[in-house]
Amino acid sequence: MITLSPKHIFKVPVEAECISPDVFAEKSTKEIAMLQIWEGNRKRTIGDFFKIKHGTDSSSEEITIRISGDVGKVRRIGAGMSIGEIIIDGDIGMHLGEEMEGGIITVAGNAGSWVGSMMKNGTIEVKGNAGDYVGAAYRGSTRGMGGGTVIVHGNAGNEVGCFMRGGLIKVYGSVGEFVGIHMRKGTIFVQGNSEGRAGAEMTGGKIVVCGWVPSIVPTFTIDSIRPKVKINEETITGPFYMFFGDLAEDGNGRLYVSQTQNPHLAFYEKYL
Amino acid sequence: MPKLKVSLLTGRTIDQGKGKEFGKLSEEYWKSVAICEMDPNDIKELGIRENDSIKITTDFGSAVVRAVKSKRTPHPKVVFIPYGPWASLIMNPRTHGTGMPSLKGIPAEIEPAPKERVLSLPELLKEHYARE
Amino acid sequence: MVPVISGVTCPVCGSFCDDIELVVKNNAITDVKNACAVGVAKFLNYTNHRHVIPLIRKNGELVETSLDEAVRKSAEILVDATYPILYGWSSTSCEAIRVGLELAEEVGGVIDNTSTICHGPSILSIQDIGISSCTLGQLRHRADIVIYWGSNPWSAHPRHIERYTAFSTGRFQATAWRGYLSRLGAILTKKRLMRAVNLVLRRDVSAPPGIDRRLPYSLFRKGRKMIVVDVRRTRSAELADYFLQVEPNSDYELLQAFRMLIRDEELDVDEVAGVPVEILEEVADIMIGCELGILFFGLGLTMTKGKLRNIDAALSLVRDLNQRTKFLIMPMRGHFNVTGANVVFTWQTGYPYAVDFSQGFPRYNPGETSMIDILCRGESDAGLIIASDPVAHFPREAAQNLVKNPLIVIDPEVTPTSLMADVVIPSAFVGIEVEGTAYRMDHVPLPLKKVVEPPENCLSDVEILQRILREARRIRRRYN
Amino acid sequence: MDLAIRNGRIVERVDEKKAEVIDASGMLVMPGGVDIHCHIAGAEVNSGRLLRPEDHFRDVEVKTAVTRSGVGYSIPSTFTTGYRYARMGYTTVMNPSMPPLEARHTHEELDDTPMVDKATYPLLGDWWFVLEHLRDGQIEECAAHVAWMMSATKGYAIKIVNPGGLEAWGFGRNVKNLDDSVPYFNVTPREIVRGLCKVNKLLNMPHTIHVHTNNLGKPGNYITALETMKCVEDLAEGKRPVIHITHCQFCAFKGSDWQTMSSGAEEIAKYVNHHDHVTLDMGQVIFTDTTTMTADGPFQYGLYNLTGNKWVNHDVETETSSGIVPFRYKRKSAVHATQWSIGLELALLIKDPWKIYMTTDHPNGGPFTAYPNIIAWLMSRVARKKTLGKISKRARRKSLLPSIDRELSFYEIAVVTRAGQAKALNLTQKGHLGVGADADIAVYGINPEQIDPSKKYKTVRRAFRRAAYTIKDGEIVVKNGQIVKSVFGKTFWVDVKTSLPMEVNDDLKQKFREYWTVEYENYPIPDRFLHFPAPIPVKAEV
Repeated sequence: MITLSPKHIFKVPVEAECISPDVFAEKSTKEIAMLQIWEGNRKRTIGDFFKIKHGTDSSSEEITIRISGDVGKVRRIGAGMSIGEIIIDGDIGMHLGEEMEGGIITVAGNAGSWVGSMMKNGTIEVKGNAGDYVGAAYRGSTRGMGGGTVIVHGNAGNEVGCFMRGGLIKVYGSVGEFVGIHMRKGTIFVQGNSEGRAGAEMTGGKIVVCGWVPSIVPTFTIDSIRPKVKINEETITGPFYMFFGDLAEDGNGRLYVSQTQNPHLAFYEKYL
Repeated sequence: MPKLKVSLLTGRTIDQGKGKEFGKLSEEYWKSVAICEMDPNDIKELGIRENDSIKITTDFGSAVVRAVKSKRTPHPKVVFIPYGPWASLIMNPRTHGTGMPSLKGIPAEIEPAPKERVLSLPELLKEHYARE
Repeated sequence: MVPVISGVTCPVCGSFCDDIELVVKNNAITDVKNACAVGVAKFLNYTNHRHVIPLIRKNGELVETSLDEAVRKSAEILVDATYPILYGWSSTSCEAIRVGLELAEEVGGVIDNTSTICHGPSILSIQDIGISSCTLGQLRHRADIVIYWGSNPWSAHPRHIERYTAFSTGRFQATAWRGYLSRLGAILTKKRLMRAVNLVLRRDVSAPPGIDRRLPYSLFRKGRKMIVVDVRRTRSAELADYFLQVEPNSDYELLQAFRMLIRDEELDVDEVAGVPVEILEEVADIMIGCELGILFFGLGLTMTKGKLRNIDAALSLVRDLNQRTKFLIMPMRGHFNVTGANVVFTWQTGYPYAVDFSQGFPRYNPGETSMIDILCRGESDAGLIIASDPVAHFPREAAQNLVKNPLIVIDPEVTPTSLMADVVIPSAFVGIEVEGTAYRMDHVPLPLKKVVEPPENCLSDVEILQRILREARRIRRRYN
Repeated sequence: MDLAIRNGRIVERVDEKKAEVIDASGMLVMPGGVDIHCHIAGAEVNSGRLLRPEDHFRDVEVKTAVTRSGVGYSIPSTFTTGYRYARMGYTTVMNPSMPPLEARHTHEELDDTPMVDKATYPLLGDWWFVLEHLRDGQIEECAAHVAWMMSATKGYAIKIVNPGGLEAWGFGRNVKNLDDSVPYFNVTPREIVRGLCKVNKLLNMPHTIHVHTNNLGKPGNYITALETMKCVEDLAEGKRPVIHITHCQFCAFKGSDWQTMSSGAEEIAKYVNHHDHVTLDMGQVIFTDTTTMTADGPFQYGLYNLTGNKWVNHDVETETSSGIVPFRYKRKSAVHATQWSIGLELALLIKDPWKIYMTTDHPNGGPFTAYPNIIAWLMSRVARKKTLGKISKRARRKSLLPSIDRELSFYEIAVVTRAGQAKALNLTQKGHLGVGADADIAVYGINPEQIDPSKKYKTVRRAFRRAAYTIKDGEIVVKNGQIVKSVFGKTFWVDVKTSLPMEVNDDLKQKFREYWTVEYENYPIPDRFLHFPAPIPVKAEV
């Protein structure tokens, strides 16, 4: 267990993709302290910014990094990590676990935007809220999250799972607009409400919204009413309206929306 | 005091464009941007006359501007304020990861403000942006 | 015989008209021909409210100073900052933008242009979908359907319709001006009648605020037609053959619905964005039936709910329409050189705006590296603003964080931003007092002319930026 | 043997005591590389950059004391482009498609492209003036206008892309073959190619017409390519070429559809081996993710329909069009692998290296940074065999490569990468190391006497990736693959003097107003607009 505690509050963005079990593995406290990070346009070291406590018994296999304190401005932590675990006690900045390939990240507080963007495998769990573009692709790319799991216990922002290609995103709170936009494959589960346009331009995959939605994008067509829906092993009981779409994209994605929470969608039943 | 729930739009107008070219401190500029174009019926509903001061409030702030009749109606419950320091006070700064704040279709509330005066530009800057 | 300077480009809006004629008498513009109201105002009044001596803030007050002092101070501010922002660039020449990018790279700053709050979202969705576009002349020659969606050219680009689209004449298409005149006549007589009736009856019998959605016959004849889609009846809407009024914040649904309809698919709903589906079907048929169609879109799409995804849908709609006919789409760019700013940014850094040089190479991620976000998060610690007025146009929260930090303003005019600055360097008016290059909204590069001499020791943006760059290099060399 | 350099030129001798001496013994010394066809600047390239942040965000160039920062992969930013060419020992690059109306843009970018000399070809094959003059058989008038256009756009050669097809694309149509009439203009692609070929000769242009044929990228199009070459056969005099067929690989497809698609390289090579009036460049395909961009609007739209990738289209009034589609060439795709094979087959089956030059039609076949790989394939059967082993079975079965033993020598490589291209462009001071030549020199860290490129192709490839030295105008700009000095190359343009120049009167100005949306006086680029202009004066026959 290696513990990092920030020495002071950051104003400008700090880029610290080197904070990752893969990099820390088999490094001494001194070596870790020398690792380079960016504060705005200044080159710094982890030692400049963090107190490092190096617990014993850290073999490269189950190496764990704990960050205690406010790192809300620190970006790209755990980027590309493939092993071990990162535990963050407070809030965390953008691009957490970007292109992650394995391991576990847990955040006690809130996470910034682009959590697990382009991730391939592993698990990210955020106890608080997440920003926009959870599990999204980089600008112009169609390669969003391809595998692994992101769990958000609070709310998530806009475009959750943008260009998603696989894996699972679970949001126990509510989500913003365009959840699952351009989604190709994979599963998004939303316990709370959606601000609308769920599944817009999706061509495949599955989106489940247990709460309220303002409306369904007109390019979706109703298929049936389902008593329950399976998410991996877990079964969620409905009933749900099941829509197919996005027909504007020749898509056959499946959008499940709670029937009981959305009486204003009852008019769709006449097409069944 | 009557209140009106409206959808706020901001944008360019030819007067604002011209006013700008007379200088931001000019009377023309103030006249062209410290205003709120409303549907005449909405103005009636507020029980005020054209050019009276109104206070418009969003989740992000409030501003006092002149109410003027929109020439191209109907657009009930939709009001328009040209780009400028006054509109900026009540815009939605959230970009949702796009870099673009929301400057159109913002839910807002309008009420008559007979007691309040529309600020001049220097006054506005002093009140909202002056550094201590 | 007074000298008339012809073929002058107008440094105001994205239409970038280049047929302006100016009469210049002893170094002053006395008459303007061919320009729109805004252009005339620009050429005749650009000297108003102008300050030509550099200013620097000393214990709270802006006081006059020397250019060298102002340049030195600016360089110091930028070099000392850990996350400086350099913003504006859309109302200056490409030559200046090239130097600006070099400066941003030198001081490891974030450089962004005003497209970040106009067509930034358009660019983001172009990067997802692509865009089927053209130069404006192509439309003057060929377009028989002209759609303005969420844009109001009459106010924002006053000569756009007359020069490039509905009221212009090209090789294969004639102007729709006559049709408009007859329509206008009808409207006026209707209004007069109403007024008379109201006077007689002493009460208002004008139509209640409802919307007549029937498609006029003119839409079905051959030749040019103009359609305006907007949330309110703009001046442009009155010029149009057909005005399609939509509920605020529902453009996305409408565009997606059109994508279905042009592929002859059925909708499960009876009305979209407050418009009955039958109407939409008719409009869709008109789109498919055209020889060449063009969809111009403005901030009415980029700034409303949905933002980039509204454009996403618009671009996809036009792309899909090319399966049935020829259709093109173009954003209505605001400032005369905002397109140029995107172009120069892109060839030097690979990215059109919101470029972060803090690590010595360009990085790009709007939402993270874009002005409004950086300011709202309070992350920058210094700023340089050129040819732009964020204090007047940024949301309050962002502007407040901007003026908290050391602020440099390079601008020919006194603006709310310059009043708040720590260093103000007055520059010469590009396109009037200095020449250069700028890009029209359709990426056609045109020369900016110099027609009068700038005031004494009022330098061009290029020279000012070069001086700051040189000074910054000197200071950095001293540091290491 | 020693090379003496003074004032940026190669001279008889210099005073060795005073001179800086580079010991290149045991190294391969060549003239600086010359690229005849490579999209590096202008409207279309830049839209490609804008379209693809995902293409460059992983491949970056960090700012150094002497270089600017930038991004790379398939459409590098301008500075990066210059540096990466210089690192490979290239010193001259030709940008092949410039919409005349947007010429300013191209030249602004070329001015920001360091390290290399450059030039650019205006697109004239679908310009209304040309179409109308050729329809009315007015070759002289056409020549006068083309001459004006060369100086107005600071251009170097006449570029023709899908003649007639681009005008038709204005209304979403295309032309099918050389004798298909262009809608509304009643002129055929054949007349356009022949007409501009005559114009090119009348104007004594240094380069031939530079042609991207009709039906590009369609199965069976090798017929169109052959017809295009044939249609100007009678205009040839002696051994001087009169037409350049560019990125020939893309127009050497046999077959009736993508299933039956195969190589037409043999037929094309046979024709070229028996005729001297034509030169070609390869347009070699590399197995990678790249960005296709041509002025051929209809072709690009077809590519969009094929791939479903994002698509950019940009039509330019009265002149041309263009399109962009990201594209990935896959080894396992029979079509892509066949394309890869065709490029190499052409280069190997055409006997005379002075007739075919090495290009990837960057970025269409792949980025120019892959040139060293192509050199390896051309020089080594082993290298070709190795790649053949990895490609689609169907393509391997059809490929002619196994039957070809030819391996290019270092001399022949020097021809297809520099000397031949310089000759085709008539850049007399480039592509050789004779006295009077520009001191643009590439030194590679391999010994041509000792190495066997057929076996040691990997070593060769490495050497060509990172020049030991690149010398530009007599200055060392690259050392061991590192940029040590940043220089700005010249921009060549052809200044044609005609006895009856285009008459500029009010009628013409009015015609400008009718044809374009810009005023006549804002169209031409003034000489001072270019940072380092190098006009080449030419006396025309008319």
